[in-house]
Amino acid sequence: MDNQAKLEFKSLAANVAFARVTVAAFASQLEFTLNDLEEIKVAVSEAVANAIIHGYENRPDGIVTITMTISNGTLELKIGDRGKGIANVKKALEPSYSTDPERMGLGFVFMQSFMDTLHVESAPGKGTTVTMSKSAGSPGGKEQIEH
Amino acid sequence: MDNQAKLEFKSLAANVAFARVTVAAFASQLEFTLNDLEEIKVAVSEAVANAIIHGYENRPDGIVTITMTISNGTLELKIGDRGKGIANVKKALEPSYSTDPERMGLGFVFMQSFMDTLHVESAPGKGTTVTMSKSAGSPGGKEQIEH
Amino acid sequence: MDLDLDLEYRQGTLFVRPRGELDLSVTDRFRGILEENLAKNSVNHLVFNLSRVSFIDSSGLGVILGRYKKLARQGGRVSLVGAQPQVRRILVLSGLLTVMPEYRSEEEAVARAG
Amino acid sequence: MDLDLDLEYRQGTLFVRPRGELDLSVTDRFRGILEENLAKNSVNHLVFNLSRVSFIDSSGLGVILGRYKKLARQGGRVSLVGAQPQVRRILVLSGLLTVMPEYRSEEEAVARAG
Ligand SMILES: Nc1ncnc2c1ncn2[C@@H]1O[C@H](COP(=O)(O)OP(=O)(O)O)[C@@H](O)[C@H]1O
Ligand SMILES: Nc1ncnc2c1ncn2[C@@H]1O[C@H](COP(=O)(O)OP(=O)(O)O)[C@@H](O)[C@H]1O
Repeated sequence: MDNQAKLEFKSLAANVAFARVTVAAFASQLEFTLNDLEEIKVAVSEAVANAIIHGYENRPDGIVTITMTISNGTLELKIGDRGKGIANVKKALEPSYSTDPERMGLGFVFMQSFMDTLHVESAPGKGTTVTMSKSAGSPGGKEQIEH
Repeated sequence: MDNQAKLEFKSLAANVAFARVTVAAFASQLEFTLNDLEEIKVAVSEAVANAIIHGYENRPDGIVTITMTISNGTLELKIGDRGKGIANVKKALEPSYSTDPERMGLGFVFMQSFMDTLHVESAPGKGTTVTMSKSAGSPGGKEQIEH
Repeated sequence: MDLDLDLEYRQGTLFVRPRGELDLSVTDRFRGILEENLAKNSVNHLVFNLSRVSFIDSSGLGVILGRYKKLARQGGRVSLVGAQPQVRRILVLSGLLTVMPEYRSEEEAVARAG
Repeated sequence: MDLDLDLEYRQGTLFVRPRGELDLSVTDRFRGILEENLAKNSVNHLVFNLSRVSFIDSSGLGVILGRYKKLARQGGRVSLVGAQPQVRRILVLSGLLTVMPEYRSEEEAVARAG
Protein backbone atom coordinates (compact mmCIF):
# COMPACT_ATOMS: atom_id res chain seq x y z
CA MET A 1 0.00 0.00 0.00
CA ASP A 2 1.48 3.37 -0.93
CA ASN A 3 1.76 5.74 1.96
CA GLN A 4 2.95 9.22 2.82
CA ALA A 5 3.69 11.17 5.95
CA LYS A 6 5.28 14.48 6.79
CA LEU A 7 7.13 15.42 9.95
CA GLU A 8 8.12 18.93 11.02
CA PHE A 9 10.14 19.72 14.13
CA LYS A 10 12.33 22.34 15.76
CA SER A 11 16.06 22.38 15.10
CA LEU A 12 16.98 20.90 18.48
CA ALA A 13 19.65 18.23 18.89
CA ALA A 14 17.18 16.13 20.93
CA ASN A 15 15.08 15.78 17.78
CA VAL A 16 17.76 13.85 15.88
CA ALA A 17 16.80 10.68 17.76
CA PHE A 18 13.10 11.50 17.45
CA ALA A 19 13.46 11.89 13.68
CA ARG A 20 15.28 8.62 13.12
CA VAL A 21 12.84 6.62 15.27
CA THR A 22 9.90 8.16 13.41
CA VAL A 23 11.35 7.40 9.98
CA ALA A 24 12.25 3.84 11.04
CA ALA A 25 8.68 3.30 12.29
CA PHE A 26 7.33 4.49 8.94
CA ALA A 27 9.90 2.46 6.98
CA SER A 28 8.95 -0.70 8.88
CA GLN A 29 5.76 -0.79 6.80
CA LEU A 30 8.03 -2.13 4.06
CA GLU A 31 9.89 -5.44 4.34
CA PHE A 32 13.20 -3.90 5.35
CA THR A 33 15.62 -6.02 7.36
CA LEU A 34 16.68 -4.84 10.82
CA ASN A 35 20.02 -3.99 9.25
CA ASP A 36 18.32 -1.85 6.58
CA LEU A 37 16.43 -0.01 9.31
CA GLU A 38 19.68 0.65 11.19
CA GLU A 39 21.18 2.06 7.99
CA ILE A 40 18.16 4.28 7.39
CA LYS A 41 18.47 5.56 10.95
CA VAL A 42 22.09 6.57 10.42
CA ALA A 43 21.28 8.33 7.13
CA VAL A 44 18.43 10.26 8.78
CA SER A 45 20.62 11.22 11.75
CA GLU A 46 23.27 12.60 9.42
CA ALA A 47 20.84 14.66 7.34
CA VAL A 48 18.99 16.03 10.36
CA ALA A 49 22.21 16.79 12.26
CA ASN A 50 23.44 18.69 9.19
CA ALA A 51 20.23 20.74 9.01
CA ILE A 52 20.63 21.68 12.68
CA ILE A 53 24.38 22.35 12.84
CA HIS A 54 25.15 23.63 9.37
CA GLY A 55 21.77 24.81 8.05
CA TYR A 56 20.59 26.61 11.17
CA GLU A 57 24.04 26.96 12.80
CA ASN A 58 22.63 25.51 16.04
CA ARG A 59 19.82 28.07 16.37
CA PRO A 60 16.93 26.19 18.04
CA ASP A 61 14.12 28.03 16.23
CA GLY A 62 14.58 26.59 12.76
CA ILE A 63 12.15 24.07 11.29
CA VAL A 64 13.35 20.78 9.83
CA THR A 65 10.93 18.97 7.54
CA ILE A 66 10.91 15.28 6.59
CA THR A 67 8.61 14.00 3.87
CA MET A 68 8.42 10.20 3.82
CA THR A 69 6.90 8.35 0.89
CA ILE A 70 6.40 4.66 0.30
CA SER A 71 5.76 3.78 -3.31
CA ASN A 72 6.39 0.51 -5.18
CA GLY A 73 8.41 -0.98 -2.35
CA THR A 74 10.72 2.03 -2.15
CA LEU A 75 11.12 4.49 0.70
CA GLU A 76 11.83 8.06 -0.36
CA LEU A 77 12.90 10.68 2.17
CA LYS A 78 13.15 14.42 1.65
CA ILE A 79 14.87 16.15 4.55
CA GLY A 80 14.80 19.91 4.28
CA ASP A 81 15.79 23.06 6.10
CA ARG A 82 15.35 26.74 5.31
CA GLY A 83 18.78 27.60 6.65
CA LYS A 84 22.10 28.80 5.35
CA GLY A 85 22.38 26.61 2.29
CA ILE A 86 25.48 25.17 0.63
CA ALA A 87 27.52 27.28 -1.81
CA ASN A 88 29.36 24.34 -3.39
CA VAL A 89 27.38 21.10 -3.22
CA LYS A 90 29.97 19.15 -5.20
CA LYS A 91 32.68 20.06 -2.70
CA ALA A 92 30.36 19.34 0.26
CA LEU A 93 29.77 15.81 -1.01
CA GLU A 94 33.48 14.97 -1.00
CA PRO A 95 34.51 12.49 1.70
CA SER A 96 36.23 14.17 4.66
CA TYR A 97 35.18 17.64 3.54
CA SER A 98 33.74 19.66 6.42
CA THR A 99 33.45 23.36 7.14
CA ASP A 100 33.60 22.51 10.85
CA PRO A 101 37.03 21.46 12.21
CA GLU A 102 35.37 19.41 14.98
CA ARG A 103 33.46 17.27 12.46
CA MET A 104 34.54 14.41 10.24
CA GLY A 105 32.98 15.24 6.88
CA LEU A 106 31.41 11.80 6.75
CA GLY A 107 27.72 12.73 6.87
CA PHE A 108 27.14 12.61 3.12
CA VAL A 109 29.39 9.53 2.85
CA PHE A 110 27.14 7.66 5.28
CA MET A 111 23.94 8.83 3.56
CA GLN A 112 25.35 7.67 0.25
CA SER A 113 26.57 4.32 1.59
CA PHE A 114 23.39 3.43 3.44
CA MET A 115 20.76 4.55 0.94
CA ASP A 116 20.34 3.56 -2.73
CA THR A 117 20.20 7.11 -4.06
CA LEU A 118 21.15 10.54 -2.73
CA HIS A 119 20.38 13.90 -4.27
CA VAL A 120 21.22 17.28 -2.72
CA GLU A 121 19.57 20.54 -3.69
CA SER A 122 20.69 23.72 -2.04
CA ALA A 123 20.64 27.48 -2.50
CA PRO A 124 22.77 29.77 -0.31
CA GLY A 125 20.52 31.75 2.03
CA LYS A 126 17.47 29.66 1.12
CA GLY A 127 18.17 26.23 2.51
CA THR A 128 18.95 22.65 1.66
CA THR A 129 16.91 19.58 0.75
CA VAL A 130 18.42 16.12 0.76
CA THR A 131 16.45 13.46 -1.13
CA MET A 132 17.34 9.84 -0.46
CA SER A 133 15.70 6.57 -1.37
CA LYS A 134 16.08 2.92 -0.51
CA SER A 135 14.25 -0.11 -1.85
CA ALA A 136 13.17 -2.88 0.47
CA GLY A 137 15.01 -5.98 -0.66
CA SER A 138 17.77 -4.10 -2.46
CA PRO A 139 21.35 -5.17 -1.81
CA GLY A 140 23.27 -2.69 0.41
CA GLY A 141 23.09 0.87 -0.87
CA LYS A 142 25.44 2.26 -3.49
CA GLU A 143 27.11 5.11 -5.16
CA GLN A 144 24.66 7.08 -7.25
CA ILE A 145 25.35 10.64 -6.20
CA GLU A 146 23.87 13.48 -8.17
CA HIS A 147 23.62 17.15 -7.40
CA MET B 1 13.70 22.20 26.89
CA ASP B 2 10.39 23.10 25.23
CA ASN B 3 9.84 21.38 21.95
CA GLN B 4 7.30 21.05 19.19
CA ALA B 5 6.71 18.75 16.26
CA LYS B 6 3.96 18.16 13.78
CA LEU B 7 3.10 14.93 12.00
CA GLU B 8 0.75 14.54 9.05
CA PHE B 9 -0.19 11.22 7.46
CA LYS B 10 -2.78 9.49 5.33
CA SER B 11 -5.85 7.93 6.89
CA LEU B 12 -4.58 4.37 6.59
CA ALA B 13 -4.99 1.80 9.35
CA ALA B 14 -1.27 0.96 9.07
CA ASN B 15 -0.53 4.49 10.29
CA VAL B 16 -2.13 3.95 13.70
CA ALA B 17 1.00 2.09 14.87
CA PHE B 18 3.24 4.64 13.14
CA ALA B 19 1.48 7.49 14.94
CA ARG B 20 1.73 5.97 18.41
CA VAL B 21 5.42 5.07 18.01
CA THR B 22 6.17 8.61 16.80
CA VAL B 23 4.34 10.26 19.67
CA ALA B 24 5.99 7.91 22.20
CA ALA B 25 9.43 8.78 20.76
CA PHE B 26 8.66 12.48 21.14
CA ALA B 27 7.18 11.99 24.63
CA SER B 28 10.28 10.11 25.77
CA GLN B 29 12.07 13.49 25.85
CA LEU B 30 10.16 14.01 29.11
CA GLU B 31 10.67 11.80 32.18
CA PHE B 32 7.66 9.61 31.55
CA THR B 33 7.67 6.09 32.98
CA LEU B 34 7.35 3.14 30.58
CA ASN B 35 3.83 2.75 31.89
CA ASP B 36 3.05 6.39 31.05
CA LEU B 37 4.37 5.84 27.53
CA GLU B 38 2.15 2.75 27.12
CA GLU B 39 -0.83 4.83 28.22
CA ILE B 40 0.02 7.61 25.79
CA LYS B 41 0.27 5.02 23.00
CA VAL B 42 -3.22 3.72 23.72
CA ALA B 43 -4.68 7.24 23.82
CA VAL B 44 -3.03 8.09 20.48
CA SER B 45 -4.24 4.82 18.90
CA GLU B 46 -7.79 5.57 19.94
CA ALA B 47 -7.80 9.13 18.62
CA VAL B 48 -6.14 8.20 15.32
CA ALA B 49 -8.38 5.14 14.81
CA ASN B 50 -11.40 7.40 15.37
CA ALA B 51 -10.17 9.91 12.79
CA ILE B 52 -9.77 7.09 10.25
CA ILE B 53 -12.94 5.08 10.91
CA HIS B 54 -15.40 7.74 12.02
CA GLY B 55 -13.91 10.97 10.64
CA TYR B 56 -12.96 9.70 7.18
CA GLU B 57 -15.23 6.61 7.22
CA ASN B 58 -12.28 4.45 6.16
CA ARG B 59 -11.43 6.46 3.04
CA PRO B 60 -7.63 6.24 2.65
CA ASP B 61 -7.12 9.74 1.22
CA GLY B 62 -7.85 11.80 4.34
CA ILE B 63 -5.10 13.57 6.25
CA VAL B 64 -4.67 13.11 9.99
CA THR B 65 -2.59 15.72 11.80
CA ILE B 66 -0.84 15.41 15.15
CA THR B 67 0.71 18.45 16.82
CA MET B 68 2.93 17.49 19.74
CA THR B 69 4.14 20.10 22.22
CA ILE B 70 6.35 19.77 25.24
CA SER B 71 6.12 22.70 27.60
CA ASN B 72 6.84 22.87 31.35
CA GLY B 73 7.09 19.12 31.71
CA THR B 74 3.74 18.54 30.05
CA LEU B 75 3.02 16.80 26.76
CA GLU B 76 0.14 18.25 24.78
CA LEU B 77 -1.28 16.44 21.75
CA LYS B 78 -3.72 17.79 19.20
CA ILE B 79 -5.03 15.06 16.90
CA GLY B 80 -7.15 16.39 14.09
CA ASP B 81 -9.05 15.31 11.00
CA ARG B 82 -11.02 17.24 8.41
CA GLY B 83 -13.66 14.53 8.19
CA LYS B 84 -17.30 14.06 9.05
CA GLY B 85 -17.32 15.68 12.48
CA ILE B 86 -19.43 14.84 15.51
CA ALA B 87 -22.95 16.23 15.85
CA ASN B 88 -23.28 15.60 19.59
CA VAL B 89 -19.92 15.62 21.36
CA LYS B 90 -21.46 15.18 24.81
CA LYS B 91 -23.17 11.98 23.70
CA ALA B 92 -20.02 10.74 21.91
CA LEU B 93 -18.04 11.04 25.14
CA GLU B 94 -20.41 8.75 27.06
CA PRO B 95 -18.88 5.36 27.90
CA SER B 96 -20.13 2.56 25.63
CA TYR B 97 -21.65 5.01 23.15
CA SER B 98 -20.71 4.16 19.58
CA THR B 99 -22.32 4.82 16.22
CA ASP B 100 -20.72 1.58 14.98
CA PRO B 101 -22.27 -1.69 16.26
CA GLU B 102 -18.94 -3.51 15.84
CA ARG B 103 -17.15 -1.08 18.17
CA MET B 104 -17.11 -0.77 21.93
CA GLY B 105 -17.54 2.94 22.52
CA LEU B 106 -14.45 2.93 24.74
CA GLY B 107 -12.13 5.13 22.71
CA PHE B 108 -12.86 8.35 24.58
CA VAL B 109 -12.96 6.43 27.87
CA PHE B 110 -9.39 5.25 27.29
CA MET B 111 -8.19 8.71 26.21
CA GLN B 112 -9.73 10.17 29.34
CA SER B 113 -8.35 7.48 31.65
CA PHE B 114 -4.83 7.55 30.30
CA MET B 115 -4.27 11.28 29.85
CA ASP B 116 -4.64 14.07 32.41
CA THR B 117 -6.94 16.21 30.27
CA LEU B 118 -9.14 15.65 27.23
CA HIS B 119 -10.94 18.22 25.17
CA VAL B 120 -12.93 17.53 22.00
CA GLU B 121 -13.80 20.14 19.41
CA SER B 122 -15.88 19.15 16.42
CA ALA B 123 -18.07 20.60 13.72
CA PRO B 124 -20.23 18.37 11.50
CA GLY B 125 -18.86 18.36 7.98
CA LYS B 126 -15.67 20.16 9.05
CA GLY B 127 -13.81 17.72 11.24
CA THR B 128 -12.72 16.92 14.75
CA THR B 129 -9.76 17.89 16.92
CA VAL B 130 -8.99 16.04 20.12
CA THR B 131 -6.65 17.85 22.53
CA MET B 132 -5.09 15.78 25.30
CA SER B 133 -2.32 16.46 27.77
CA LYS B 134 -0.29 14.54 30.30
CA SER B 135 2.34 15.74 32.75
CA ALA B 136 5.47 13.72 33.31
CA GLY B 137 5.41 12.71 36.95
CA SER B 138 1.69 13.15 37.37
CA PRO B 139 -0.26 10.34 39.07
CA GLY B 140 -2.35 8.26 36.61
CA GLY B 141 -4.60 10.43 34.46
CA LYS B 142 -8.02 11.52 35.57
CA GLU B 143 -11.47 12.73 34.76
CA GLN B 144 -11.36 16.29 33.48
CA ILE B 145 -13.53 16.09 30.37
CA GLU B 146 -14.63 19.29 28.71
CA HIS B 147 -16.21 19.94 25.39
CA MET C 1 0.03 -4.62 8.84
CA ASP C 2 0.05 -8.37 8.83
CA LEU C 3 -1.65 -10.36 11.50
CA ASP C 4 0.46 -13.10 13.03
CA LEU C 5 -1.98 -15.66 14.35
CA ASP C 6 -1.75 -19.27 15.44
CA LEU C 7 -4.98 -21.32 15.69
CA GLU C 8 -5.61 -24.78 17.10
CA TYR C 9 -8.88 -26.67 17.38
CA ARG C 10 -9.13 -29.52 19.91
CA GLN C 11 -12.31 -31.19 21.13
CA GLY C 12 -14.69 -28.26 21.01
CA THR C 13 -12.05 -25.73 22.06
CA LEU C 14 -10.53 -23.20 19.65
CA PHE C 15 -7.20 -21.82 20.84
CA VAL C 16 -6.34 -18.44 19.35
CA ARG C 17 -2.76 -17.21 19.76
CA PRO C 18 -2.24 -13.78 18.19
CA ARG C 19 1.18 -12.21 18.19
CA GLY C 20 2.21 -8.57 18.08
CA GLU C 21 -0.07 -5.56 18.18
CA LEU C 22 -3.86 -5.80 18.05
CA ASP C 23 -5.04 -2.47 16.69
CA LEU C 24 -7.16 -1.15 13.82
CA SER C 25 -4.69 -2.41 11.21
CA VAL C 26 -5.51 -6.05 12.00
CA THR C 27 -9.12 -6.01 13.23
CA ASP C 28 -10.75 -6.90 9.91
CA ARG C 29 -8.48 -9.86 9.30
CA PHE C 30 -8.60 -10.93 12.94
CA ARG C 31 -12.41 -10.89 12.93
CA GLY C 32 -12.57 -12.60 9.52
CA ILE C 33 -10.29 -15.48 10.48
CA LEU C 34 -12.16 -16.05 13.74
CA GLU C 35 -15.56 -16.03 12.03
CA GLU C 36 -14.30 -18.48 9.44
CA ASN C 37 -12.99 -20.87 12.08
CA LEU C 38 -16.06 -20.57 14.27
CA ALA C 39 -18.16 -21.42 11.21
CA LYS C 40 -16.24 -24.51 10.22
CA ASN C 41 -15.71 -26.03 13.66
CA SER C 42 -18.18 -26.74 16.43
CA VAL C 43 -16.72 -24.49 19.12
CA ASN C 44 -18.06 -24.29 22.66
CA HIS C 45 -14.93 -22.77 24.18
CA LEU C 46 -12.79 -20.03 22.66
CA VAL C 47 -9.43 -19.44 24.38
CA PHE C 48 -7.52 -16.26 23.58
CA ASN C 49 -3.88 -16.71 24.54
CA LEU C 50 -2.64 -13.12 24.77
CA SER C 51 0.85 -13.88 26.05
CA ARG C 52 2.47 -12.67 22.83
CA VAL C 53 0.34 -9.58 22.40
CA SER C 54 2.43 -6.50 23.14
CA PHE C 55 -0.26 -3.90 22.49
CA ILE C 56 -4.05 -3.80 22.39
CA ASP C 57 -6.51 -0.93 22.06
CA SER C 58 -10.30 -0.76 21.87
CA SER C 59 -10.26 -1.87 18.20
CA GLY C 60 -8.55 -5.12 19.20
CA LEU C 61 -10.74 -5.60 22.27
CA GLY C 62 -13.81 -5.11 20.10
CA VAL C 63 -12.99 -8.24 18.12
CA ILE C 64 -12.71 -10.29 21.32
CA LEU C 65 -15.91 -8.85 22.77
CA GLY C 66 -17.78 -9.42 19.48
CA ARG C 67 -16.84 -13.12 19.50
CA TYR C 68 -17.81 -13.35 23.17
CA LYS C 69 -21.29 -11.99 22.47
CA LYS C 70 -21.78 -14.46 19.65
CA LEU C 71 -20.62 -17.50 21.62
CA ALA C 72 -22.51 -16.47 24.76
CA ARG C 73 -25.74 -16.45 22.72
CA GLN C 74 -25.04 -20.05 21.71
CA GLY C 75 -24.16 -21.14 25.23
CA GLY C 76 -20.39 -21.19 24.54
CA ARG C 77 -17.66 -19.58 26.62
CA VAL C 78 -14.62 -17.39 26.05
CA SER C 79 -11.47 -17.42 28.23
CA LEU C 80 -8.45 -15.14 28.34
CA VAL C 81 -4.97 -16.43 29.05
CA GLY C 82 -1.57 -14.93 29.78
CA ALA C 83 -2.09 -11.19 29.20
CA GLN C 84 1.03 -9.12 29.83
CA PRO C 85 0.70 -6.29 32.39
CA GLN C 86 0.12 -3.44 29.92
CA VAL C 87 -2.46 -5.49 28.00
CA ARG C 88 -4.06 -6.67 31.22
CA ARG C 89 -4.65 -3.07 32.36
CA ILE C 90 -6.64 -2.44 29.20
CA LEU C 91 -8.67 -5.61 29.79
CA VAL C 92 -9.45 -4.44 33.34
CA LEU C 93 -10.33 -0.90 32.35
CA SER C 94 -12.60 -2.09 29.51
CA GLY C 95 -14.61 -4.29 31.86
CA LEU C 96 -13.85 -7.35 29.72
CA LEU C 97 -12.55 -9.24 32.75
CA THR C 98 -15.91 -8.85 34.46
CA VAL C 99 -17.57 -10.94 31.73
CA MET C 100 -14.77 -13.34 30.76
CA PRO C 101 -12.66 -15.52 33.06
CA GLU C 102 -8.91 -15.18 32.99
CA TYR C 103 -6.44 -18.05 33.47
CA ARG C 104 -2.71 -18.37 33.79
CA SER C 105 -2.37 -21.05 31.14
CA GLU C 106 -4.31 -22.75 28.36
CA GLU C 107 -4.30 -25.97 30.42
CA GLU C 108 -5.94 -24.21 33.33
CA ALA C 109 -8.52 -22.64 31.01
CA VAL C 110 -9.42 -26.07 29.64
CA ALA C 111 -9.38 -27.83 33.02
CA ARG C 112 -11.65 -25.24 34.62
CA ALA C 113 -14.06 -25.08 31.68
CA GLY C 114 -17.34 -26.12 33.33
CA MET D 1 19.21 13.88 25.86
CA ASP D 2 21.27 12.87 28.82
CA LEU D 3 24.59 11.18 28.42
CA ASP D 4 25.00 8.02 30.43
CA LEU D 5 28.72 7.62 30.93
CA ASP D 6 30.91 5.59 33.25
CA LEU D 7 34.59 6.60 33.65
CA GLU D 8 37.47 4.86 35.39
CA TYR D 9 41.11 5.93 35.65
CA ARG D 10 43.72 3.27 36.46
CA GLN D 11 47.49 3.61 36.06
CA GLY D 12 47.62 5.87 33.04
CA THR D 13 44.56 4.33 31.37
CA LEU D 14 41.20 6.08 31.19
CA PHE D 15 38.30 3.69 30.58
CA VAL D 16 35.27 5.35 29.01
CA ARG D 17 32.01 3.39 29.01
CA PRO D 18 29.19 5.30 27.36
CA ARG D 19 25.70 3.87 27.26
CA GLY D 20 22.86 4.40 24.81
CA GLU D 21 22.95 6.49 21.65
CA LEU D 22 25.93 8.63 20.65
CA ASP D 23 24.51 11.29 18.36
CA LEU D 24 24.44 15.10 18.13
CA SER D 25 22.37 15.40 21.30
CA VAL D 26 25.26 14.19 23.47
CA THR D 27 28.41 15.25 21.58
CA ASP D 28 29.03 18.50 23.48
CA ARG D 29 28.75 16.85 26.89
CA PHE D 30 30.66 13.76 25.76
CA ARG D 31 33.54 15.91 24.47
CA GLY D 32 33.43 18.16 27.54
CA ILE D 33 33.61 15.30 30.05
CA LEU D 34 36.47 13.65 28.16
CA GLU D 35 38.46 16.89 27.92
CA GLU D 36 37.99 17.49 31.62
CA ASN D 37 39.22 14.01 32.52
CA LEU D 38 42.12 14.12 30.10
CA ALA D 39 43.14 17.43 31.68
CA LYS D 40 43.07 16.24 35.28
CA ASN D 41 44.68 12.80 34.82
CA SER D 42 47.86 11.83 33.11
CA VAL D 43 46.46 9.57 30.41
CA ASN D 44 48.56 7.62 27.93
CA HIS D 45 45.85 5.12 26.97
CA LEU D 46 42.18 5.90 26.36
CA VAL D 47 39.89 2.86 26.10
CA PHE D 48 36.39 3.34 24.68
CA ASN D 49 34.21 0.42 25.74
CA LEU D 50 31.34 0.60 23.23
CA SER D 51 29.53 -2.56 24.31
CA ARG D 52 26.55 -0.61 25.62
CA VAL D 53 26.31 1.82 22.71
CA SER D 54 23.26 0.96 20.61
CA PHE D 55 23.65 3.71 18.02
CA ILE D 56 26.43 5.93 16.73
CA ASP D 57 26.61 8.37 13.84
CA SER D 58 29.32 10.69 12.53
CA SER D 59 28.66 13.19 15.34
CA GLY D 60 29.49 10.52 17.93
CA LEU D 61 32.48 9.22 15.96
CA GLY D 62 33.81 12.76 15.69
CA VAL D 63 34.26 12.94 19.47
CA ILE D 64 36.26 9.71 19.48
CA LEU D 65 38.40 10.78 16.51
CA GLY D 66 39.02 14.21 18.06
CA ARG D 67 40.35 12.61 21.27
CA TYR D 68 42.47 10.22 19.19
CA LYS D 69 44.12 13.11 17.33
CA LYS D 70 44.90 14.86 20.60
CA LEU D 71 46.39 11.80 22.31
CA ALA D 72 48.30 10.72 19.22
CA ARG D 73 50.05 14.11 19.20
CA GLN D 74 51.18 13.47 22.81
CA GLY D 75 52.30 9.92 22.07
CA GLY D 76 49.24 8.32 23.72
CA ARG D 77 46.97 5.65 22.30
CA VAL D 78 43.25 5.04 21.89
CA SER D 79 41.63 1.59 21.82
CA LEU D 80 38.09 0.48 20.99
CA VAL D 81 36.40 -2.39 22.78
CA GLY D 82 33.21 -4.44 22.35
CA ALA D 83 31.34 -2.62 19.57
CA GLN D 84 28.03 -4.25 18.65
CA PRO D 85 27.59 -5.24 14.97
CA GLN D 86 25.61 -2.16 13.84
CA VAL D 87 28.06 0.17 15.61
CA ARG D 88 31.03 -1.77 14.30
CA ARG D 89 29.87 -1.31 10.69
CA ILE D 90 29.97 2.44 11.20
CA LEU D 91 33.47 2.19 12.70
CA VAL D 92 34.61 0.20 9.66
CA LEU D 93 32.99 2.48 7.12
CA SER D 94 34.40 5.60 8.77
CA GLY D 95 37.94 4.26 8.60
CA LEU D 96 38.34 4.65 12.37
CA LEU D 97 39.44 1.02 12.69
CA THR D 98 42.35 1.68 10.36
CA VAL D 99 43.85 4.12 12.88
CA MET D 100 42.73 2.64 16.21
CA PRO D 101 43.10 -0.96 17.40
CA GLU D 102 40.03 -2.90 18.41
CA TYR D 103 39.93 -5.49 21.23
CA ARG D 104 37.37 -7.92 22.55
CA SER D 105 37.72 -6.82 26.17
CA GLU D 106 39.16 -4.05 28.31
CA GLU D 107 41.63 -6.59 29.74
CA GLU D 108 42.90 -7.43 26.28
CA ALA D 109 43.22 -3.73 25.43
CA VAL D 110 45.33 -3.16 28.53
CA ALA D 111 47.42 -6.33 28.14
CA ARG D 112 48.27 -5.58 24.53
CA ALA D 113 49.04 -1.90 25.12
CA GLY D 114 52.65 -1.67 23.99
N1 LIG E 1 21.82 21.19 5.61
C1 LIG E 1 22.99 21.84 5.36
N2 LIG E 1 23.03 23.19 5.36
C2 LIG E 1 24.19 23.85 5.12
N3 LIG E 1 25.36 23.22 4.88
C3 LIG E 1 25.39 21.89 4.89
C4 LIG E 1 24.21 21.13 5.12
N4 LIG E 1 24.55 19.81 5.03
C5 LIG E 1 25.85 19.76 4.77
N5 LIG E 1 26.39 21.01 4.66
C6 LIG E 1 27.80 21.35 4.34
O1 LIG E 1 28.41 20.20 3.78
C7 LIG E 1 29.57 19.84 4.53
C8 LIG E 1 29.79 18.35 4.49
O2 LIG E 1 28.72 17.70 5.15
P1 LIG E 1 28.93 16.27 5.80
O3 LIG E 1 29.48 15.34 4.78
O4 LIG E 1 27.64 15.85 6.43
O5 LIG E 1 30.04 16.45 6.92
P2 LIG E 1 30.04 17.17 8.35
O6 LIG E 1 28.63 17.29 8.84
O7 LIG E 1 30.86 16.27 9.20
O8 LIG E 1 30.68 18.52 8.17
C9 LIG E 1 29.34 20.42 5.91
O9 LIG E 1 30.54 20.63 6.61
C10 LIG E 1 28.61 21.72 5.58
O10 LIG E 1 29.49 22.74 5.21
N1 LIG F 1 -12.77 11.81 14.73
C1 LIG F 1 -14.09 11.53 14.76
N2 LIG F 1 -14.89 11.91 13.72
C2 LIG F 1 -16.20 11.64 13.72
N3 LIG F 1 -16.84 10.99 14.74
C3 LIG F 1 -16.11 10.60 15.80
C4 LIG F 1 -14.71 10.85 15.86
N4 LIG F 1 -14.26 10.35 17.04
C5 LIG F 1 -15.32 9.82 17.66
N5 LIG F 1 -16.44 9.97 16.94
C6 LIG F 1 -17.81 9.54 17.33
O1 LIG F 1 -17.84 9.31 18.72
C7 LIG F 1 -18.26 7.99 19.01
C8 LIG F 1 -17.58 7.47 20.26
O2 LIG F 1 -16.19 7.36 20.05
P1 LIG F 1 -15.35 6.33 20.90
O3 LIG F 1 -15.61 6.55 22.36
O4 LIG F 1 -13.95 6.42 20.47
O5 LIG F 1 -15.94 4.90 20.55
P2 LIG F 1 -15.84 4.00 19.22
O6 LIG F 1 -14.68 4.43 18.39
O7 LIG F 1 -15.68 2.62 19.76
O8 LIG F 1 -17.13 4.15 18.49
C9 LIG F 1 -17.95 7.19 17.76
O9 LIG F 1 -18.75 6.04 17.63
C10 LIG F 1 -18.21 8.22 16.67
O10 LIG F 1 -19.59 8.31 16.35
